[in-house]
Amino acid sequence: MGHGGNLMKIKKDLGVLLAVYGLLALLPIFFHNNMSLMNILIISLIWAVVAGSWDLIMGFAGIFTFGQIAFLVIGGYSSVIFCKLFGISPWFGFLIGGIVAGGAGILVGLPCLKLKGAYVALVTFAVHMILEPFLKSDIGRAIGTGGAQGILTVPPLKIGSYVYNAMEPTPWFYTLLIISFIAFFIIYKVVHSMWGYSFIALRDSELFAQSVGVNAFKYKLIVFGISAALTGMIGGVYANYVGMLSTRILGLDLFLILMVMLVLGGMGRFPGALLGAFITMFISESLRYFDTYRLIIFGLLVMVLVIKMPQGIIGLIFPLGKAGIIERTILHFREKKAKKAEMIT
Amino acid sequence: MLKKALVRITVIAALLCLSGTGWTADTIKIGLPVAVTGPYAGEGIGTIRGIEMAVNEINAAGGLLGKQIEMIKYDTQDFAPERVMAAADDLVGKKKVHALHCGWAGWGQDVKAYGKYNVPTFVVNTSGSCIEVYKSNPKQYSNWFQMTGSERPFGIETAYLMAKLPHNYSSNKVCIISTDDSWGMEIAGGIVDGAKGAGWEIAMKEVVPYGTREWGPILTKIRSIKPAWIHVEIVSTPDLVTFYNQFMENPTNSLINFGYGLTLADFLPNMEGKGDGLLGETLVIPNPPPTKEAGDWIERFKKTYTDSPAAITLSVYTGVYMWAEAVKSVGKVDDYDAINKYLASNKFKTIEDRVVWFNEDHSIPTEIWPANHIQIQNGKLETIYLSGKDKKNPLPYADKTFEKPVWFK
Amino acid sequence: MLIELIDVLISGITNGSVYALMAIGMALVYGVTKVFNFAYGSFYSMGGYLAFTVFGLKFGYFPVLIIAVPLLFLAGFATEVILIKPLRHRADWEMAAVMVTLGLAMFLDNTFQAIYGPFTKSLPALFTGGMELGPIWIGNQNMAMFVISIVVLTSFMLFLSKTRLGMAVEAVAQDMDGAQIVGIPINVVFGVTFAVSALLAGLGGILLAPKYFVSPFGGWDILVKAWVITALGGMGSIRGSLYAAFILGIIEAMVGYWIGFTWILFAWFAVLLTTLIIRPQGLFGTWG
Amino acid sequence: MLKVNNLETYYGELKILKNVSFSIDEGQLVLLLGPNGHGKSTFLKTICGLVKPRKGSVFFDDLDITKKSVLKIVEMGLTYIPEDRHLFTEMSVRKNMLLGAYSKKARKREKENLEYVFELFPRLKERENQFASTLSGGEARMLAIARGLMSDAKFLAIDEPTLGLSPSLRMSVYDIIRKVSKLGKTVLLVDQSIPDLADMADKIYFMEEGHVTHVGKKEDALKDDKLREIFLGM
Repeated sequence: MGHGGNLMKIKKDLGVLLAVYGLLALLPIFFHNNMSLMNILIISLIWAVVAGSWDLIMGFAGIFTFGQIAFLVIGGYSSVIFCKLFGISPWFGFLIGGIVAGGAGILVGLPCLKLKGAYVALVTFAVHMILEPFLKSDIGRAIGTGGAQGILTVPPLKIGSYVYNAMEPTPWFYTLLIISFIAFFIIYKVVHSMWGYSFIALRDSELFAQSVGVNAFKYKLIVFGISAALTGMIGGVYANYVGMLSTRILGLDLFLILMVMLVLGGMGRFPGALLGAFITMFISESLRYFDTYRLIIFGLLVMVLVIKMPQGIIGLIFPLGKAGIIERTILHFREKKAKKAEMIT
Repeated sequence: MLKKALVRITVIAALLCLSGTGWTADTIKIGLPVAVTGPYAGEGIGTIRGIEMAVNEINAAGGLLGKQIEMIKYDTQDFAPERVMAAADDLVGKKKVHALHCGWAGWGQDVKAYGKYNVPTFVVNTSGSCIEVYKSNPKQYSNWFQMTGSERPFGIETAYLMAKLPHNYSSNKVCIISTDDSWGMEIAGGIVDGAKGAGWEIAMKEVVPYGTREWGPILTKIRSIKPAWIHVEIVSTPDLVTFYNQFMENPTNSLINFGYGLTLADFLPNMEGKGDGLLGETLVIPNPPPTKEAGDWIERFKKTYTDSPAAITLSVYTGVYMWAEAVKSVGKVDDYDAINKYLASNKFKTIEDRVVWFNEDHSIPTEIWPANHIQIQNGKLETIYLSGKDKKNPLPYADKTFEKPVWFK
Repeated sequence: MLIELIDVLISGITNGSVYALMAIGMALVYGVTKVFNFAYGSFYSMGGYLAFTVFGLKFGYFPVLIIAVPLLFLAGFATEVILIKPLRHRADWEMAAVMVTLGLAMFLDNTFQAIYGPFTKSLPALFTGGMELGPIWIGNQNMAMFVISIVVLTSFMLFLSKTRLGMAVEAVAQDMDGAQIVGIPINVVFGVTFAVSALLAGLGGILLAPKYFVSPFGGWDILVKAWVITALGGMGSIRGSLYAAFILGIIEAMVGYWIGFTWILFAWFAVLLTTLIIRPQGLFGTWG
Repeated sequence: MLKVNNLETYYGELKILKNVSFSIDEGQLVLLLGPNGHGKSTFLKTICGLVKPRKGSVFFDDLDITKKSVLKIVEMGLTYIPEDRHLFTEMSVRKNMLLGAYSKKARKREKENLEYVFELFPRLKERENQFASTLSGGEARMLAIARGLMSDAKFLAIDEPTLGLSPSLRMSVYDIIRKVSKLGKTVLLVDQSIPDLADMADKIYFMEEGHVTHVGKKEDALKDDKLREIFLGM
């Protein structure tokens, strides 16, 4: 175990990520004519980024936030509004969406620093809840949210002279593949950096983390910022792909399904969120003909999975054994501390 | 270890990809992207029943072009844009349905999603937003058919009707309460527009979120204003019934109009016989039915489903017949452009013996589909007025007349 | 002006009594078991539907209580034993508990919809009529709600502070290890707490069904409101939730009257956030 | 009375107790000494059931209690008094003590015990109706012991009861333990250095890095140079 183990793990995580993306990249060769499947794949890629950045803050950093969809909406709206106001390319819009949402994430993170557990969930959920009346209000209308109606037209995405359109899903798919890969690569880098270890240390024991010199304040804000920024960026992409935005996305449905993605994929298990997103979408679509019973089955599934499969789908592929990631991280820090001590003496 | 994992990933992926393949039977397929779970499931049931009734009748009479019609449902849940897109891709792209009958389908995202294809698509939206999206690219969305016009004229006509009622108003003050979605806001806007011409004074205009159950502060205001007319436009039964119950604790001499809410499927059952004198507007068949055919239709519906038809039920039912007529005339179920063209350029007869047609914005304007002004009398919905040729001049209908509400002192 | 102010205050107090009833079960279950129960609203709906079903048999309200009380108690107890207990040994059990109760909420709400359909159901009023005090009118239903919520909450607080079992429940809430050491059967306390919480939520549903109606997803509104109330009061503090319920009820009435109904939730969260910034543990909460 | 064989306890992957064997007879006072963080508290938590061992067994009154719940173990008469107290801070001193007598057996003798314990701790009698959170450090420690005594246990496992107390307070705490021991209760006392009541001890165990490194009387310990250095500072 120890450093060698960690290195192995890093290689393995990157390997899984590359393998999944490699497989995904092949799919359009077989299915490019299947609009329905391509659409599900594209949406899965979008939700995967949201779930992945949510997992970064909730699964890895252990901060119990419910504000992820709020950041998605903030990113989406600011991306579209900026594009419409200044006539900039949607590509920049995505960046702006990420920056605005990241800023919002840090702002929301500030009051959360002093709070614990379910309180953080509540404060972040509060952002989610008050976003809707705000976007629908006269203030919202004034900044261009379109009020209750929402934004009905979004400037189209172009690359060179090619204009992305709904009839051709393959370019969308590859674009999203690249964007989501970048997002997941960032998440991967963060998880396996000193930041990432600090997050995990903070999650498992704040006292312990502080004893090895992790600044809780700083890292919590950073994780809020990164997670919100990635989500906000993909919010812009989402708005562009579906071609419109309204506050209805703040409803309960998306919130629930994202949670299911996290549980299914495996919380705090990179890249569980990515797998979780695809599997959840496929289960959801294949259960669709059960009408009302679909969500009953879904609910049951969630309960069984949480209890019987605590590591999610990724735990099936890579069982963690008895040593959880928690212990590994503690060991990692123990070793570091020991080395430091050795160097001093 | 990595190899093993790769194998496992592939197996899982392969299993997932083995989801359903298409249908091959020789039937005509229609897609029903309708919400059957979540907050819109109530309207969804009314929609499915209307389509089902029409399809069963056509099938029993030998089918369409000699083929049976098969319905394929898709649960659109909350009408999130990506979900509506998925519905379109699944039903049209994958299942290759020959038409879509949707009922209430959204606020504009539906135009884009279904307009991507060219199979005829019928919606009952009453949505200005959809018309706006349609107008942005009429060629692309030529398969889009909206069974009603925009919301605003309802509000305008309501303001004129209320002024016309044979009732001694104590003042000309009106209080408007609506939800913060585009339906509520547009109707409220229409009333404000109509109020100017009809001589009303807007004494209060409140916007409330869905799920409001405690009306104390608003009722306090109403009691100090003592308006002649209170209009509440909320498409949600519990919100309306709680308003009524709390209003009745200490009522003022005001008429109350619940707009579309009066015909929600669960509204009357939850009023439990109360509410005589409440007014409303909708598109259901007037009572008594104007034709024998319409009367029979209602009887058939009640027999099959033991419920009264909702406003949306007749619209979707009519939509199926309009589409069937177009298919018959074209002679082919998959010549979509010809069918769409036929639908856009012809007039159709309804069971109410009315002639309807799609405007240049592919909607049937409210002028053609006249609004039906109803009042609860003896626990039942009775039509008292029907809109005439002119929005400003609704005409008395049949022998029922306006009655003074029970709460008047 | 004065009369209107009194009117607004009366509706604020009416709101408050309803909210107090909604929130008490959540304060209890969070305080004692530290589980944030996402299915709380579903138990509320369950109460409403049970009442609707039993009442439909035309025996009046009394059989409703006889049938609903044990059923709700059992449902809550089973939830703890089947869903929460297996998670307790995990490092991330608090989050796992949220997920599992979320699954339960999805399951229950959609089961209600499958059984009863999406339409709203109603029950006849328990109390009708009212009192006229000059220009002010107070409904009997509102008065009853106020009295019931005060009686339920104070008797509950008495139970916690005066009886041995109540003390044990509070001991578990304050120090789980300490409670184990002195020989309090914490598994029983957890189970009973969950059961009582489900019972209280369900009774709230039964009591409020005639006023607010029953619908498959009606519980989510209750969940969010109960959550804000308990957080403001201090998670786990019953007394805190009582005060918070009335504070928020009155804020709701005032904001509704002077600013607008769409800003009520906004105002609630603003008050909550300000409070939490000054007192991160809520009005009456303590860390632990 | 208590017999522990080859106990191994883990926290996650970390092995805390390594092959620990231990025994104590009825009525004895036994000390368990060792530096901070070397597994003494874990040992106490394991015997009282708060932590489950991965290997080994614990017998109490000749009954295997290795897999028994804390509740069962308390009912059998083994009470653990933790170093970090675990008091019910938002309750009065009196209620804390009453809760100490929660088990069925203790409930029968609640009144007698309450009188007797208040006699032992007159300070707590004075503060009877105050919240536990308002007590000073020394008083809180006394309350933890008092609450433990209320359980009417025949075996008390006390974890560092004098940590952070002033010398005079420390003396009085040891006095009380002495009294309790003289009453015939079996006491297992954990401490970092050799306490003043070491003379009374029937046996002293030393624990380092999860191992028991030495067993014997005080005199034996004093003979060992290393132990003398570590625990007595001599």
